[in-house]
Amino acid sequence: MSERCAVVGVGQTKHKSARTDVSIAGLVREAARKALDDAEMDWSDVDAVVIGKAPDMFEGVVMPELYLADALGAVGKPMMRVHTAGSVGGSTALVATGLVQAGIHERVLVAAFEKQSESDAMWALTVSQPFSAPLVAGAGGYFAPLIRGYMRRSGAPDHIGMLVAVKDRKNALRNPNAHLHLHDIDMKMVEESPMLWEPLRYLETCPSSDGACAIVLGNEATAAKVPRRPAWIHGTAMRSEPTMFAGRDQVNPQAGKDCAADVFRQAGVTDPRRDLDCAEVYVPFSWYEPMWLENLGFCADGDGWKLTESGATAFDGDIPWNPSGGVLSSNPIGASGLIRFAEAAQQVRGEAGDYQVDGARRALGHAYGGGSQFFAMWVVGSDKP
Amino acid sequence: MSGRAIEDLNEDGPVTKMHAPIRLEYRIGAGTAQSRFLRGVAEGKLLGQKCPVCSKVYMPPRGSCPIHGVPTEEEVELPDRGTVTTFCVVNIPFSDLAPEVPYVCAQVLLDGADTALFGLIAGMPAREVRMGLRVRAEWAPREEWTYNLGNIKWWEPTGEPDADYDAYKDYI
Amino acid sequence: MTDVAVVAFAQSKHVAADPNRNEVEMLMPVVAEALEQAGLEREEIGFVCSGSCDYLLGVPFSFVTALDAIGAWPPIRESHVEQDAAWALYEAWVRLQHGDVDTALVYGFGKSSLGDLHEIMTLQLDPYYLEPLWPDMVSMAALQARAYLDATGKTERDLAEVVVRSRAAAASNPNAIVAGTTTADALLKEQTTIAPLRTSDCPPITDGAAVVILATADRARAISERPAWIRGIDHRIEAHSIGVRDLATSRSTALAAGRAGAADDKVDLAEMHAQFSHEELIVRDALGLDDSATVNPSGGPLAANPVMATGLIRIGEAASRISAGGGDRAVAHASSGPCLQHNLVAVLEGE
Amino acid sequence: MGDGAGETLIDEHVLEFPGGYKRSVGPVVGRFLTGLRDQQLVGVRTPAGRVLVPPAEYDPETSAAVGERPEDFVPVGPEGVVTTWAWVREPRPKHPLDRPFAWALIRLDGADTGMLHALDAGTEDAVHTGMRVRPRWRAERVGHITDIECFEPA
Repeated sequence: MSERCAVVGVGQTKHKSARTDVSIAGLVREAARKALDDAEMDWSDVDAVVIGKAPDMFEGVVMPELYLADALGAVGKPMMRVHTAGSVGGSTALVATGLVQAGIHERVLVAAFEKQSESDAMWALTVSQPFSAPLVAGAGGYFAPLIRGYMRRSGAPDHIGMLVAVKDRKNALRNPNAHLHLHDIDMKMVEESPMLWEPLRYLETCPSSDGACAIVLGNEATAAKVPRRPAWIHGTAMRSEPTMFAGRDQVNPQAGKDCAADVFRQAGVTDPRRDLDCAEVYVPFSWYEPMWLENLGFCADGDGWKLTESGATAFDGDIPWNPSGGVLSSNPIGASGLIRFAEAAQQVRGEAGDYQVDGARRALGHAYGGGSQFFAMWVVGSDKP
Repeated sequence: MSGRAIEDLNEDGPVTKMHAPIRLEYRIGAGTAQSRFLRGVAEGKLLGQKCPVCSKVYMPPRGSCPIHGVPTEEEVELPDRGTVTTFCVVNIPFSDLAPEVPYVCAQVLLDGADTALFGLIAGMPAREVRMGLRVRAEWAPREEWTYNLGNIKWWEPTGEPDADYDAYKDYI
Repeated sequence: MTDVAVVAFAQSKHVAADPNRNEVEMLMPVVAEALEQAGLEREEIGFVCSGSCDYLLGVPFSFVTALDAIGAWPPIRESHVEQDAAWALYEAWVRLQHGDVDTALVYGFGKSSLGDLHEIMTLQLDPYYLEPLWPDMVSMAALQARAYLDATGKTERDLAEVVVRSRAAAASNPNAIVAGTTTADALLKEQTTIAPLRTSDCPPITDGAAVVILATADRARAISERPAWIRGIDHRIEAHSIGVRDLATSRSTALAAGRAGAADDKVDLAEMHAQFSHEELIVRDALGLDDSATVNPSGGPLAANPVMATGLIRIGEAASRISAGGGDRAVAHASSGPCLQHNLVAVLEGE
Repeated sequence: MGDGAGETLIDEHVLEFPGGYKRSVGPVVGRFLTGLRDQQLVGVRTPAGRVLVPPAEYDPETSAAVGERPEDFVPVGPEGVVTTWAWVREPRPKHPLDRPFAWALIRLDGADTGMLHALDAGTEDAVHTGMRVRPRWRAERVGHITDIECFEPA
């Protein structure tokens, strides 16, 4: 089997700390409508809908695909809801890709969203559980110690995280959908921002956003008919490992390495730094750029920070990471993974506007979640695989 | 109707917002394995569980070895001292339950355990906490003990020399 | 399409409340039993997919811990739907179409005893017009039951007859919580809880888990003497608001059944995710079943209803009967959402 | 905290976002809720001419956005007809009424779809499909579905 599958439409909302002008359905619908417009399709052209988001507790709506069926044109169609923690946006795209590749559907609408302003991310992510000592430090309290572990292991100097924080926010200035537009961003501004979870400063962490992203996937026949260039899917992979087990490498998890190896093998990528033109990688805390550079095999273990420091991952570097501004600039959690996948597609479609990487023909979309234990990735390209 | 407490949101203009108070109550069972562990904690004991396949000792135990998908029934009593493998210094009070800032959140690898616990480090300035620091549990007064790891208020330095990086680097 | 079959099915011993085991403890032996049935080692499983609901436990990411029951090391290919695990099975069936893996393990679990299931399910509803009124799960079902009775001229006695048959069938199901001999007259003497429904028309609160293993053609034949082949599978959703739907029918079930080919040949048995007695009658109509088909030989959700696994269990129950030679062709149905909003239909056949 | 007896420890757990969720409702839902505050019931007319009450943001038949122009909103009710109902003998604490009542799907006059609300009719015998009902308004209205306290027989 295996039909070819391509991204033929992409849409995003403007991400903001609070989209008070829309309902939950209105938010998701906005991105979905834009994706359909991009593909010059209407609701009736879509065969199935797959939606993803992180915990239902953000909005207090259980299994929101039920309430959202009308808004996404799903009535009378198959609709699925994926939830794989922070990697969910990526997994959602992969589940939908499977539907096209298996020849079950020709055109699938994929949407992911989070309306975090309905509650509060800190609360929703750390709801206290019976019998557990209360978590008193939020998500950063989990990840910052791992960052310290990385710094110790790699010998990375302290300023590397700040370089990423500045780079991604500068990139975001070219992206009209980005939540954060910090026009004066520089090393000094990051350094002077409050040290939240030492070694992590406030400006080295992601914002909390309302936002949605949608893509339309099509089979080969569909891709031949759409007005704009499709992004062909060259490889897809998911991997999971348990949160905690003896001997687990939490800094450089095996599931991420295996997932990358799998997706690159499928796409014929042997040296990701050389073979890819850019990457959209889930970096919610600045230091996760050097950490994931190593995990994904863009360099040898211990060298990630050197790649960042050399400017290789900057917009004008040889392997730009997060030209859109990344998760550090917009983070509607459930959508963030799909945004990475969509932004990778936009690059190889030549549709990335002011943050288009010149001549980008192959790109990685990456998402992770849980305690760095769920991974979803795809490689997209301008050429038919 | 508690759901109606919204006068402050909309004033006289078009209605754009609403409050949705949602309260759900649960009675959660800890499960057999966790109950055993917590009963130990209520007596000031830290009982790890050993995987019958790989012999690794889980602390806190979760009743199964996630690598092998088998129950971990054998208990191993561990000392209430260990090594800080890694940590962060928290400078913002994220919740009412948090101690005064700055405070230190650490992963503590008990001697004899193969997984680390999350805990607070106190009894020394936050700035002086370091990887490899040797610590021991500071328990709450016995009369306050419940079935919760919160019985350990925090971890304090033992004064021993720091552990060698090689001794704990594979546990991060 | 690649041929895919159900080759193993295991479920927990369902109970009204299982306080002594957490989700992982409940799931671990079921996973082990399914693997043993299939004669497979964990490492041989090509894809894992689960279905569960965070709100049953009242904490986010409740499925994450459940992964401990699987032995997800070395890292596995794995995904999760926040839906009944029947949809996880659908995802796994799609995944098996790729050809790079030939087995998949699907699990679903839920402990409805922990919170107030009837209120938790209220949170599935439109958050602006419906949820603030807190119509509970049984109230929503009762509105549909009334609409069905009004439209068809059927009576509460017809609902009671469904219960009588379900309990009789459940007598031979060791996992049933509600089973035994009763009569419509006896049931009709009970007061209604939310009229026209009585407690007997509603599913019992249940804690439980289930596991299904799928395999592609050659692998399936190697594992099972008589695999239950999935000849068709489809699911459809309809409009959310019950005020815009014809509540006496299930349009989405009929659509899915048509796509899955349910009516293409004679159906020997059907397992339906009918949580309330009237739903069985509505779904039966939508599936186009004639009287020769045995309906819910397990007793169905009225006998045991481990939410988030109940739909998957329908597929497992139908498949095990096929594999055991208890029929040649079965239809399994799973449902989600208020008043049968979202429905999945699978057609299973022996060789 | 756990009871210390028996095989397993049991603990109470409350899931509640402090202060409640803050929902932004968008223009279509907002138009309906604004109407409620003013003791008015409005529906929205779809391009095909159906009147949806309460107003959906998207046509359940075609998925088209509705209510984009002010003139798409039309007054409906206040009376309507019960299309289906369910009698609640023992209300739950979160239910809108604390005495036996009916849930009713009500097609307001001028509407093509049903709206769910509580119906205060005293006894089960007083309720039947097809009966006419009217809203009982709260004196203090804030722009919320419960600005209608319930419906009552017309």
